[in-house]
Amino acid sequence: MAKRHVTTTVNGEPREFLCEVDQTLLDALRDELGLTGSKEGCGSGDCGACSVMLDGRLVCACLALAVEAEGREVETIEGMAEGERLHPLQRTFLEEAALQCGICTPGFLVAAKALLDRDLDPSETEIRYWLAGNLCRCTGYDKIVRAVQKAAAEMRAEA
Amino acid sequence: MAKVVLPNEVARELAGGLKEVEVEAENYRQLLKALDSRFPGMGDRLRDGVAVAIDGEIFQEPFLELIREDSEVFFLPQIEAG
Amino acid sequence: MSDSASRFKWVGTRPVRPDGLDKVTGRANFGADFTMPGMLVGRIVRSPHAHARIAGIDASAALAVPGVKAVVTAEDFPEIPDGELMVGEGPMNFRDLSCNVMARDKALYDGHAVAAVAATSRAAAEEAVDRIRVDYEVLPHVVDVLEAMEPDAPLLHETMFTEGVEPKPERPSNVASRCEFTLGDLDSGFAAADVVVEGEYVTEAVHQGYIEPHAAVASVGEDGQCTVWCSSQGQFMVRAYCAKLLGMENSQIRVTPSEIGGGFGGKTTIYVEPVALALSRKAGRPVKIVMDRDEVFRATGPTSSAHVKVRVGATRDGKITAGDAELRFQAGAFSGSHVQLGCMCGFAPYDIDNVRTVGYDVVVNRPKCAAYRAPGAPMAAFGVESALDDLAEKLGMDPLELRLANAAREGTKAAYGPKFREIGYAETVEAALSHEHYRAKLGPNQGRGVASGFWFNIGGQTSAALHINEDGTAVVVDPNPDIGGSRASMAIMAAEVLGIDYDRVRPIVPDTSSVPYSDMTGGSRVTFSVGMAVVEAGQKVIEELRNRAAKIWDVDPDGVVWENGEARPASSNVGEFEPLSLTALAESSAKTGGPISGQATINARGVGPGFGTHVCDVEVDPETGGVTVLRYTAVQDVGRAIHPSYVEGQLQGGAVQGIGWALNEEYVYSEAGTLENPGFLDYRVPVASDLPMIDTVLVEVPNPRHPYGVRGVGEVPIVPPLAAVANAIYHACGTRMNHLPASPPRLLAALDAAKLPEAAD
Amino acid sequence: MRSVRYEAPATVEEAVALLSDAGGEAKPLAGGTDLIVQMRARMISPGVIVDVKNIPDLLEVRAQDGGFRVGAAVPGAVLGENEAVVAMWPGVVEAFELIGSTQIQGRASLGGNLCNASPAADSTPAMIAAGVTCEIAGPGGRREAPVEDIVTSPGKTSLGNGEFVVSFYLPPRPARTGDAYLRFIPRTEMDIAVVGAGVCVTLDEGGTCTAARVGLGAVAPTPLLVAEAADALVGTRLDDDAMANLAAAASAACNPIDDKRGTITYRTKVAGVLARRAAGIASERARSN
Repeated sequence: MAKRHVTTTVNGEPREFLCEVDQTLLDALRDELGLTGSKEGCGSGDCGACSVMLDGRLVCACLALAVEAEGREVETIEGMAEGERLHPLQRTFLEEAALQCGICTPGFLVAAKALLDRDLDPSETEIRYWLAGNLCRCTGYDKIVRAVQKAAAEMRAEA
Repeated sequence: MAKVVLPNEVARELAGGLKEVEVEAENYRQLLKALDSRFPGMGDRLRDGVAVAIDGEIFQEPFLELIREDSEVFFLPQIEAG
Repeated sequence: MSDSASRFKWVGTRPVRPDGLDKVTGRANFGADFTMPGMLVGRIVRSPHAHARIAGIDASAALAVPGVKAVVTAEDFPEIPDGELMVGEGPMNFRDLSCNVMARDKALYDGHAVAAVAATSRAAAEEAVDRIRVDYEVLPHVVDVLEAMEPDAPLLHETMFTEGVEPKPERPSNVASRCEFTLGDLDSGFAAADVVVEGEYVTEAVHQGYIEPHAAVASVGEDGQCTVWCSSQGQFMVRAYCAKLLGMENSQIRVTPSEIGGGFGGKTTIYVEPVALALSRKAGRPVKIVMDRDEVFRATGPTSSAHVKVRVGATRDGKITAGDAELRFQAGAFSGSHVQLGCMCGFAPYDIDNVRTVGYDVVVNRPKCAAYRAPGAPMAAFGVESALDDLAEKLGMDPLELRLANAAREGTKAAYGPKFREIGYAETVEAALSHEHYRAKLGPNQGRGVASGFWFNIGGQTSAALHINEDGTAVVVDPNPDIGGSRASMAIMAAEVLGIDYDRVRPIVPDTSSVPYSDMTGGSRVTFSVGMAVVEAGQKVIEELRNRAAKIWDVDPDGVVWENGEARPASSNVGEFEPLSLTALAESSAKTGGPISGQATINARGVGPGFGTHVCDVEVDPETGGVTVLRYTAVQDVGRAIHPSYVEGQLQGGAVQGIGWALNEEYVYSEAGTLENPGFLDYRVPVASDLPMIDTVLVEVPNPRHPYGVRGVGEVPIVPPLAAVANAIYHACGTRMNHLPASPPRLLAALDAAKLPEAAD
Repeated sequence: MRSVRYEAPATVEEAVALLSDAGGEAKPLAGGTDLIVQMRARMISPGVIVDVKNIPDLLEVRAQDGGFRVGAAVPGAVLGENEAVVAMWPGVVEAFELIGSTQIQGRASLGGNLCNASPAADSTPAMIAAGVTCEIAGPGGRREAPVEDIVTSPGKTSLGNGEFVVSFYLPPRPARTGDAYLRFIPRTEMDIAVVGAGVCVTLDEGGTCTAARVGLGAVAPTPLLVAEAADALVGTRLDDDAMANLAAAASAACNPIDDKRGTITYRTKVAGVLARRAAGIASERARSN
């Protein structure tokens, strides 16, 4: 079975890779491009640990085929900081202790950024529902929600 | 004499149902020896895999812990990690 | 909150964790993130049957698949005699462990590993898995704990004769053991009671639900030297267990811990690690095995389902005179449920003269149970704390006042025997009573529940080292996988003892060859025990630093003190010297005797037990049985919080796991004994929108036998929620949920059976 | 090892050709939120994956004859951002948006939700209640069919060889008409419906119900259009008695199974509760339209 050649953009950089037709985008990111920040917690779209942006939409990378990335733009956790400068969410997650084991953290950050990119003033309920597809087993979500609220407040103040 | 409370099963099997015994010992190893000489087999039975509470403090792997004249010693299952 | 601020520079502060940056940028390496050149993909063949004799395994078709390099079965693992061996931190039956890792003769549950393959790609490995022919002779099965105890139940192990009963049974059974704990005289205790309540309480099996599946990479060299890179709660445990299962010596195996994506007790044992080693040994190449989520649910560490009977008696004025409980815990396919610990924990918060608890450890055709946060305690507490809620109602007492009136205190004889030393249980009840939450108004269909919980906490064998770098910065070598921020706590304690800045201390978690043995991360032992070792190592470093300063000043070491991170003359009698900073001493270390380092190896003593009290408000939808958690407050005696944010996080996370256990999480088995819900879709852990903020109150009753007053904090918070939620449901709708989870179908059926709350009143 | 092909045709005709040439071996890929999970779980192994997202018709939302034409591969997140559609058929959009998480919403499609043919699909009962039809392309050309005619049993549809759903037509909403969809799940998100109920009602100026449609999900082998439940409303002022009759009729229509998500008793009872609650919301909306 011949592999497919895919040309895509990942975190703003042109990237190419070879993949099986039925390989997921998550496996291609991790195994072909070495971007292991996106995690596989379930492989069925139920945990959100593999959250990435595909052409500006938040998706589970385990539920997209790698071949679908052809000609499209993918953003992952590895592209969230601008060089040395952390995204406000990355900083507030650290300040608010919004992670314990850290396995779900990349997915939460990518998902939370997608929320703040469209709404800088979400209510607690909106944050909780937006992030309902991201499972965290350690924190009970409290500090994650607070970190998102804090980042939003800071970004509102900057805006 | 330190007061020693045996586990129910050990008391039944090796001490004729006697649950509490008094033992003269300065440390845990001596205590175990004393128990073994009074109830043959008890030393082996209590050597591994049991924890002991001496005056309220639990020791998972007791060996030379000091026993006082008025100490209370309880045998317990080892506490597992979660 | 405490006096920490005034007495300590770092203890009690909330700095950013040292490993944080890697975790928010995606750089941190977890179990599945490691690769080696030439690595093969390993996959495991699993039994589709709950109980079956394995008549034969034919791997020839699998080996013919292009790219397949090795197949292993139980024959590739040495047969280990039955019986327990002391390894590391406790007794372990390695025959059971081996048979759980790879079925020998019989498959004992749906998902039980029966063979494994290694191939050059996942596709080839999966193709090979499909082509392995296993000849199963399907046997009758049993998955329910009470059914398994019946005399005519399908028997899992012909060699299992119940331990702990006299006379010794003549016939084998599924009851591995019976245990009993007694205090005082139960009959006279109940005779003295004016009021007696009793009930039967059932909980379903739940999974730890860590988000990271088990993963390991193993490489076996031609000389028999092995390396393993994996996610676990203890690299030394992995090394010792793998060595035993493969007939190796510990020195042959080097285990490097990855970052660990959650464990909660579920990663205190091994599954894929020895299989990867066996495959690598056979294939001559590194092998990586990463479980899929369904494998995690079908074949790894759930906790017991449990059946608990409780009877409690009290006088009219609310003094509990007797407590009696019988616990039947399902252990999975091999003995070893945590029923003994459940027996000890249920009544532990209370001062009761007459107590009896009896436990049964029962095997069934389900995956072998693993520890889960305060193993055994939540099910026991669900029974006792529900019964106490009934008791309070019968007595017309506030449920927290009832608990306070009977609270165990320093000197109280614990229900499991010994006297408590310094504890802070009553303080947690008082804090809950005085919390604004406890007085907040409730609306229709809303109710408030309270419950308490206890956990022993443990110490254990521990090592740590503190290396002073040439520039005066420091490395803390912390031998325990960091599951929830412990590196931050170690850096805080190291900075505190050395008197230097937190940012100048860098903690690392090393492999098994780089630091002496340490027990696992678990049982709420790490901050306590490793912290103690770090402090001791720090004191050794300080002693050395004083020696070095004494050499430089040409004075007696006794004339040098260490204060605020500097060596100073103890008094003006010693002489007039400018203080020497750690940096200065480190930079001159070549002249004064070489590198500066301290190491401590201890068996940590002086553990302080933990208690918590939770308050929960729920609303019940009487037409659908849906339950909404409106508000939740977790109060706990934490000794002293080294990094309060991560202590709060333990309380919040534990509470939410308990809420999941109470409301929607459960293992569902089909008639055929196969697991119906091996995924996060139908195994329903709480999601963010299910929950309110989880308020925490950190009560600090310091543990006087720890240099900074630490008690373990991680286990206790999962103990109270089951009953706190069930009690809240009862007060919302008048229906007592004796069977958890109180999932909507189960709750609606109970509501309908009670003919709506109005009729029940 | 079985080989799989991936094709991303640019036109409906090419897609039809690929699907019909492959016989039953081809699977259309829209959001992939069911297909990729099933492939990964090795429940299915299609010979050809026909990615329909390069076909403009499939991704379009446009006004048509007073209603809306919605491409079968339009993700929930996109439809949810379309204020005009939300204003006209809030129940349909709300049902669509209940499918899965934010992440799933970035991919999941109405076409996939319908053609996966799960009895518990959220958007299907809502579309049935709103009278939505779908355009089907196939070797014989294009045809329009009511949504309730598509699912024939769990996992099976009435689509012929080579046929696939191109778009949905949300008809113009009559005056004083409102729709709503409610489902019950054990958690607040991330579950499959245990029961789903979509209701659409039309009122006259005096507030009497002149037309109604009720769709139920997860209570039978296929999503249901329940005429008896609608009949319980028509001609009434949607008073408590009418609502009780609706609930009874909805419960009576149920033919569910016991499974890990709910019991027969539970589903039957809650179907009535949700139908009643959804009718309440739908009538509120009808009054304000």
